[in-house]
Amino acid sequence: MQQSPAQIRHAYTRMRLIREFEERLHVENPKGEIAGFTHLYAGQEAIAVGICENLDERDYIISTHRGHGHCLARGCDPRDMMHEIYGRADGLCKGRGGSMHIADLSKGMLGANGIVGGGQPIALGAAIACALRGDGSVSVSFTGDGASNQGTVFEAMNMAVVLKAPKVFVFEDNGYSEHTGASYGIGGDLKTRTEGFGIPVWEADGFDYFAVYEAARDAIAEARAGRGPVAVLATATRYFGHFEGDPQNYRAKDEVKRFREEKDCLMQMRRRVVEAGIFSESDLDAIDAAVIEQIDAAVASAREGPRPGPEIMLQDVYLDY
Amino acid sequence: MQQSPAQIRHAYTRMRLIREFEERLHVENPKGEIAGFTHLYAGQEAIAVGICENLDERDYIISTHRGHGHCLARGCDPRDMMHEIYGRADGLCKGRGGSMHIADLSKGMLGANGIVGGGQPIALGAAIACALRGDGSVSVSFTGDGASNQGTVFEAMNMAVVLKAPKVFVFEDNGYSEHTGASYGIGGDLKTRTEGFGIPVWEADGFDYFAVYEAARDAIAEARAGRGPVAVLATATRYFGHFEGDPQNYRAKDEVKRFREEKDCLMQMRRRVVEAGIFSESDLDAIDAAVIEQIDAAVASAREGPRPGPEIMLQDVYLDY
Amino acid sequence: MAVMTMRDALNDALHREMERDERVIVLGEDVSGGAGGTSGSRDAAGGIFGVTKGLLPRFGDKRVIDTAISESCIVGMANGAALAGLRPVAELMFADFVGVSFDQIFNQMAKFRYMFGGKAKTPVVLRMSMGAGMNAAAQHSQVIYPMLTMVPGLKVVTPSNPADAKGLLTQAIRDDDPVMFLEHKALYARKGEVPDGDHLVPFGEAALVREGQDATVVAIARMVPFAEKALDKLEAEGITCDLIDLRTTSPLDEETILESLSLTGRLVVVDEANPMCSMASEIAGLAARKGFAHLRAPVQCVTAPHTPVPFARELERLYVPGPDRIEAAIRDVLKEG
Amino acid sequence: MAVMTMRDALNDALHREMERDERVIVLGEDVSGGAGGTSGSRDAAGGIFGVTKGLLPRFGDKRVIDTAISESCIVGMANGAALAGLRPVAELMFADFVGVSFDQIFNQMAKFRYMFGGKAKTPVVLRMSMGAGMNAAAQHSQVIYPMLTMVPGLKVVTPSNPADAKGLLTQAIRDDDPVMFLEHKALYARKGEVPDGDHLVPFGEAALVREGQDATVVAIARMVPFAEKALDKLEAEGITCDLIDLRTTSPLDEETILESLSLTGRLVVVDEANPMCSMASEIAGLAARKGFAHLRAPVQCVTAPHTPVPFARELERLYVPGPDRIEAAIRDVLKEG
Ligand SMILES: Cc1ncc(C[n+]2csc(CCOP(=O)(O)OP(=O)(O)O)c2C)c(N)n1
Ligand SMILES: Cc1ncc(C[n+]2csc(CCOP(=O)(O)OP(=O)(O)O)c2C)c(N)n1
Ligand SMILES: [Mg+2]
Ligand SMILES: [Mg+2]
Repeated sequence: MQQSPAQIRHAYTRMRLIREFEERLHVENPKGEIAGFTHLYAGQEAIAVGICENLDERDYIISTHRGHGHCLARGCDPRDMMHEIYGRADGLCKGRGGSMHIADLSKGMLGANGIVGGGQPIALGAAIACALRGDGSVSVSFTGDGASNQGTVFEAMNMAVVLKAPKVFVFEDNGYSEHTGASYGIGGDLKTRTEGFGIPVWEADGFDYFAVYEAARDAIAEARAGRGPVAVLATATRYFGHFEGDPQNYRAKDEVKRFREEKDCLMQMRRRVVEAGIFSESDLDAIDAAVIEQIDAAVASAREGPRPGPEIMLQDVYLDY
Repeated sequence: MQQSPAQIRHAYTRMRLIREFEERLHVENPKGEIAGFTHLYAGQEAIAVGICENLDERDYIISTHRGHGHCLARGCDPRDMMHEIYGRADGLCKGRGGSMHIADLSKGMLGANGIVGGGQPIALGAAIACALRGDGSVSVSFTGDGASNQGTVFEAMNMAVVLKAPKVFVFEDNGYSEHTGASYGIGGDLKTRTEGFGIPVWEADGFDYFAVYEAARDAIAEARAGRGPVAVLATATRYFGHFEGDPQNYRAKDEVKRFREEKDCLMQMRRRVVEAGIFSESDLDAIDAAVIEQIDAAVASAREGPRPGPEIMLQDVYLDY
Repeated sequence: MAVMTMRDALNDALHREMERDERVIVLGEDVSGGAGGTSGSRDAAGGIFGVTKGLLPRFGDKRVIDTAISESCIVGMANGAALAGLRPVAELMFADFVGVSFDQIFNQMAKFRYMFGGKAKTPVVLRMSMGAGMNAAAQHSQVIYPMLTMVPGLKVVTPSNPADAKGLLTQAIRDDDPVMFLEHKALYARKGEVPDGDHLVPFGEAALVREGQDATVVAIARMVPFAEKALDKLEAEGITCDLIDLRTTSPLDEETILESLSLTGRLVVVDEANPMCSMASEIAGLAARKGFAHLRAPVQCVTAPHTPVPFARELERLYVPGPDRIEAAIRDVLKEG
Repeated sequence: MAVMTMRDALNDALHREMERDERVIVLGEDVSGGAGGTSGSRDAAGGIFGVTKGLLPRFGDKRVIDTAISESCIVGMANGAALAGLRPVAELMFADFVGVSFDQIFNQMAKFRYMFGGKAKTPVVLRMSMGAGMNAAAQHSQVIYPMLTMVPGLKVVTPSNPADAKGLLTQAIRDDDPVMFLEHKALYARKGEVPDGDHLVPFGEAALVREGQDATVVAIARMVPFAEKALDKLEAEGITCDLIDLRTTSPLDEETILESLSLTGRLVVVDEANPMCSMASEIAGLAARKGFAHLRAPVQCVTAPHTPVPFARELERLYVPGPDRIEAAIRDVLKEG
């Protein structure tokens, strides 16, 4: 644990924020006020945060359909996100995007993406911009185990190597691609397959924030130094269904329960931080309480947020037409 | 050389047929009677023939934009092909397809394909049909070094492993992808990258018919036995430009000359067959002469072939509409 | 006749055709579901909308093939399997995913037969869910039939009710040409009477859903029940229209449209697509080319705006052409001429 | 003014804009060429049609980027580079290759700005060669502007001559929205006067190439010179027409078309696309919707048939709408009403 207490507090807070955001959406969703598909990130917090704690302003990330965690880890405003998920006119995307399309260009967050595999070539393009600026910045794409089989992801890996681009491929193996186990769809294994393209891979336990942070730190340092693309491969699980409403027939009944009890990333982080004497249980409880308050406020304001009207439907197709 | 004289004669004849077909097109092309893009296969004959000599009627192949060699190796009629290349109403595809779209379904030849990377998923579909029939048949796709970077090719490799399909990936590294060297566009190397998907790779010198034949024999036996997809990686060169008319500015002046003089597949095959006492020089000369006569006849008849009219333009969009 | 949902009618057609012809196979992401999962179930999904439910237990995993997320490969495999003698029914979960598989649709399956001199047969059915109605936002809500209809070599099917869904899917599977089969996701739960046993609806024959005097209304998929709603209201005032459900956009039943137009002289086209180069444009153009002699008023097109599909409930509702806009267009078409 | 080919006019615009704005980058297969080759040249191709010739020696390989054959990645990279502040000009050698990259066009670049609440800017130019004329057969000869025109968020440009090519490409590069730039391959060698220095042609303003009395002829890209040929012949007989070169199909200059139609009362649309959901359909539909009051005869659409593009010279010549068919359509439109 070479991180400062301030850094650790920051990371813990972000992870808790994601967790509470998602747990709360899981509670709110069945009430019928939230439209569309909602894919929750709970269980994988250590990955998004372990990666993003290594990034700074100049860097870019691009996310997936399961984007809340990446957005929050990158510093998007949870209130604005909540308004977006509720489809409000003052949401991060004016209610036009919803859960699957949250983006915040001002934070180098190039968007969640409803097309599996859509983001990787886009992130590579941002990496090219980083290389051209020559300021040591990097571009990160998040890719699920299922997404890793999409042709665009392979193309992006290949081209990143060809162009020696400062591109960070984060593979999140959460065991499932919708209703299908990760092991079914992947030919070879993620690590060997990635290395086959000439991309070095750092593996990390995706439940362990410090492991992800350190793997990412080392990997990203390579990319920043101009030594070409790198990959981080982290394994975890998702605590909820593929989308809210998924009956999860493909999953053993107690699977999630065991992960929650034995491996949960927040539980592990708390234990290690407290054992190391960096924070006390009550320090952390205070963070948790503040986060919960923040989420309460976000939900309350989102529920009352302004409904979008016809102007919002028609604007922003073009800058000028 | 475990092949019978009859087999060797067959293979040699096919290779010579491809060579003469292509050399002749190179001569005819500037005369202006042949329309469209023509991509010649000369130089790579040992690959197409080394693979196809291992196939039988039940099997499938799919080709690329550089398709003449694969078609002839698979037994398509050179006269019908020539008529097609000249755009005649009685060509293999009624003059609708041309050089880039020659297909002969009756021979399990699923078509040349103008879209780089288009064929590999299609060949995998045929492999599924093979598996369902359960008769030990296989489906072969030919893929250039350049094409190997197309997302569809990666997807097909991955899915072939997932489905344990009897699919044979033949990679032909001829050193160039249009005007760009093969080394530029490929991240990692073809062998490691393919193995990363869990596909075993047999390498062979693509100028050496026997080497390709034997690699393919062993690889295809695995696929026929139901042990999943395999790959054959063969290296050679193309003797002509990317397409007829290419000034080849990307290529050292004497590059082809050296390959022709030092490695030519027909030259090598002749030498080995004669040295082994299987055929005499004059036996082989006789084959060559017969092939040249066949090509002369094909060109002569193609030049006079019937021109297609409006009915041909309008037919065969659908079976029934 | 039994009353069932469109989902069940489609499922029934798939079961029947797989039973009838062992060359029929089904492939796509989660068409069964559960492979590699921890529950042991191999019919955990049956397609995300449940349309392929029960097929794997009945027909086995050689004929009901779960795939990785590789849509180009899914469609390409269907193409190759068809060339090799099978009759694949491939699934793209969402029609929007034609984006990642478009080459295999537009340059491959559509063109094989023509390019290959009439020797190839590519009896692929590509099923996909389309349309707005679930607030699935811009990348999961498009109706994409115009961009498929324009491609020579494809047939394009857009059922609006359970009976047609069964009859058209059966026809699609038995058809020897590539068929794009577009299932509107807001119609899966629509119920209706469905003929028992074999039921086929031929392609290129629009249905005259209602007969009337005052105008011709042409609609597609979900726009058909919406148009019916509008007509219910207008009929109370004595305004009656022919309502034509296209059922297939390619082949397009020009005769039925033109015949109706020759009687009414007025045309309203209702299309959930964006306006440019839409089916609405096509049919309005048809009227200008071949129906001009009968046309008594400007054609009215009711379409989505030239925008992506927005997410929020309020926005999606504004986006989709609904009964109110259809009603207004019919009133407009009656004003002039 | 200098007389030059369309190829050179495009090359000139690229040089000027890369010089002017260092955020402009160029990427695609063989946009320079020669990387990894044995000749040592790094400008061995300059694009397969030579349009990007000379850019790499001038601007270096950080701004002129050769890629592998991975079109989804090419377009995706352009999208990402644009989001990150660059102004990429990406090349698809052939417009037909939208097939393998369609998602990045249709679901990504076109929708970012809208989906992301107006915060994204995606100033990508996607250049591609289109059209028949080289006997390149079904997968290398399509004009694909209808399927791009229908997509909200895209602008679609179709120059017919060197001056417009320069002016429209300059505009495209300076434009903040994604632009599909379609270069007809049969026009690369077309010569014409081209303004020196900065030259911009705004989008959405069609050109009235000829003025006449008897009918309105609307044409796109290569169809413009073909229509001129037809008009040359008819003018000798005293038949004169307005000839409108659309220049951009999105935005579409409806005003110019409708104004001309209000004077002539007769409309012929010439479109190299297949007929269904084409620009011809769109404009015929426009006439039925908004030009009906002026329309005196059925609209005539001159398009390719509903078939893929055939290979043989005789067949391609039959496929492409040529001066003879345009002339016949103009004669037909004058017959009635
Ligand atoms: C191109 C495309 N294909 C399919 C889908 C449907 N889909 C959405 S998420 C998903 C599974 C993704 O699995 P993975 O990448 O492992 O991410 P996870 O859901 O586990 O976070 C699928 C198939 C899609 N959105 N886009
Ligand atoms: C999807 C697609 N992209 C690009 C092209 C243009 N193109 C045709 S052949 C070729 C190079 C192919 O190289 P390789 O696979 O090595 O085959 P070779 O030409 O060497 O036989 C390219 C880029 C194409 N036809 N299709
Ligand atoms: Mg997953
Ligand atoms: Mg090559």
